[in-house]
Amino acid sequence: MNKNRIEIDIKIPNQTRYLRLIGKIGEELAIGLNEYSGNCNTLAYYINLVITESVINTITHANACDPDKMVHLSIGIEHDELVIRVFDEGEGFDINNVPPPDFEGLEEGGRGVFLIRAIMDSVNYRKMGTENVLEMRKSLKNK
Amino acid sequence: MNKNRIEIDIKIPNQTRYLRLIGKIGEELAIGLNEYSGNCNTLAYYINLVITESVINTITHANACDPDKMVHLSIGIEHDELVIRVFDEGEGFDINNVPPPDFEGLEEGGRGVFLIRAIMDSVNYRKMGTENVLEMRKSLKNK
Amino acid sequence: MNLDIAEQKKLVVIAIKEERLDAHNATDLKSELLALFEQGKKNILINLQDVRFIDSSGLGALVSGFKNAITNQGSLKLAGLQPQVKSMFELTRLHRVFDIYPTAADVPELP
Amino acid sequence: MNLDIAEQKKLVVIAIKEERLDAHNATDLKSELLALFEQGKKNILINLQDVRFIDSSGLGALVSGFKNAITNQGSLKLAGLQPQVKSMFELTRLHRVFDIYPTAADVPELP
Ligand SMILES: Nc1ncnc2c1ncn2[C@@H]1O[C@H](COP(=O)(O)OP(=O)(O)O)[C@@H](O)[C@H]1O
Ligand SMILES: Nc1ncnc2c1ncn2[C@@H]1O[C@H](COP(=O)(O)OP(=O)(O)O)[C@@H](O)[C@H]1O
Repeated sequence: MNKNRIEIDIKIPNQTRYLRLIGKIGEELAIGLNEYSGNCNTLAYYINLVITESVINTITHANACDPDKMVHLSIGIEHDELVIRVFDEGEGFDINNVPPPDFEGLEEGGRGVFLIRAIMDSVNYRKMGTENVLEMRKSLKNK
Repeated sequence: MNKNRIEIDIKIPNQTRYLRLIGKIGEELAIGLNEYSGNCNTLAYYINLVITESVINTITHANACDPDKMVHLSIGIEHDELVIRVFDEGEGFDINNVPPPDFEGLEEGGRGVFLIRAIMDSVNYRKMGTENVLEMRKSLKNK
Repeated sequence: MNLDIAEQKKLVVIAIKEERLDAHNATDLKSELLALFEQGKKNILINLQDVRFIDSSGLGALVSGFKNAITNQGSLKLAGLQPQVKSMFELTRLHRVFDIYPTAADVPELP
Repeated sequence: MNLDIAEQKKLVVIAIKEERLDAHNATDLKSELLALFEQGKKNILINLQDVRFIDSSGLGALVSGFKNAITNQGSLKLAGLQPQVKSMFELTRLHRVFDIYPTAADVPELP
């Protein structure tokens, strides 16, 4: 059962200087996935990106850039899926109401959630007790 | 207070193929340590080594190479110290009774604990409830 | 952030000497670009050959620079995109916005 | 594990094509070396130039090979150690046991 289970639970200060570290951890996890049916290096880049995008949203939106807060996330393998969860204690938001980017306009922001959805197989954001959790899953099979 | 606190808690199957991943996580943590007074790349190598040596001991000695068991470890920054803890539920051992390697002989094994002690500032192994914990600390200052 | 800035006739060439162009350093790049426009330098080439990773904030800083260049009747071109970096432009359709050259040497001289 | 094995006159040169020589692949190396000794090949050079990381099990596999070489009136030499790999030999005093050459080309021909 346990055979491929991996759990990495991370707490870092609410600061952008740690984005590299958490992105790299996701990348290294993906690089070692013998069981992945696709290109591990491409997956590694994408996982790095998804972690970076979701955590910068927590840093800026949920935690209002307060450097004394902490960010909590987990990266793991569960039943042939790579699962990333990012927790926050902010006001929350409705992820299904985030509009797609305006591809004709030239907005500076608004591409984070779009990229996360483009890369992952399932993405949801919900309240769980006193916190919110953004849960992102990617199947390692038949893709 | 939180300013530099980092906690990375990891669970992996009791298999040597995951040594690279956990070693790399320690390495990446060390590479980003702006506050370290020494050479971050050397520290990164050493942390990779200490994690590899301590976890292989858990895999082989405490978990008797059973691939269905799990290994639990944590890597973090606490008050200007890099702290690595490796937990096991094996029979335990007295780390203070591990003899130094025989530098004149040609033993194949018996260098792991010696290397861990040579690299880290403090090393102890103790019972904590139902598990044992090997706790290894390295100061990031004035070294 | 680490940048190499060189002037080649009418073109300012900025080589980004960072592995990542992300939310941690994108604001720095934005300010550097703004400072150049304020000095009247308006034709910019950004060489991304050392950048292995870009996120949406990095893309945002380039879009910001592009808009400022246009407003100043100038230009902002890109060169040296690694394949995975390039794929971020494609995913976000920004490859249709920027002039993208394989290497800095491929960029034609300004008239 | 990935190894390039080439025979140069009386010497068998093994290039280890792995980033890590650790508890995960050290047993493989030990068996490869044993197989060579069993075939009567007893003078071995191990090129570590691609190895960025070695742990005590990796060192142990080399010690095992060294002892087997001696028992068979042969030799086991090392070349291409990266600085951090070299420091592992120094910490464990094994640099006094092995003949260590900067590169494979520096190893003198066998008589
Ligand atoms: N963790 C979060 N908490 C609150 N709001 C969020 C969170 N993550 C995203 N959002 C909201 O979703 C919007 C879209 O996010 P995104 O696509 O990443 O673009 P950007 O962050 O550049 O605005 C954000 O502007 C913000 O309003
Ligand atoms: N987690 C552990 N549980 C039980 N015994 C251990 C553990 N870690 C180390 N030991 C004991 O300490 C000894 C020395 O360990 P080490 O120096 O790493 O050398 P080696 O593992 O090669 O024998 C081991 O042989 C083992 O008996």
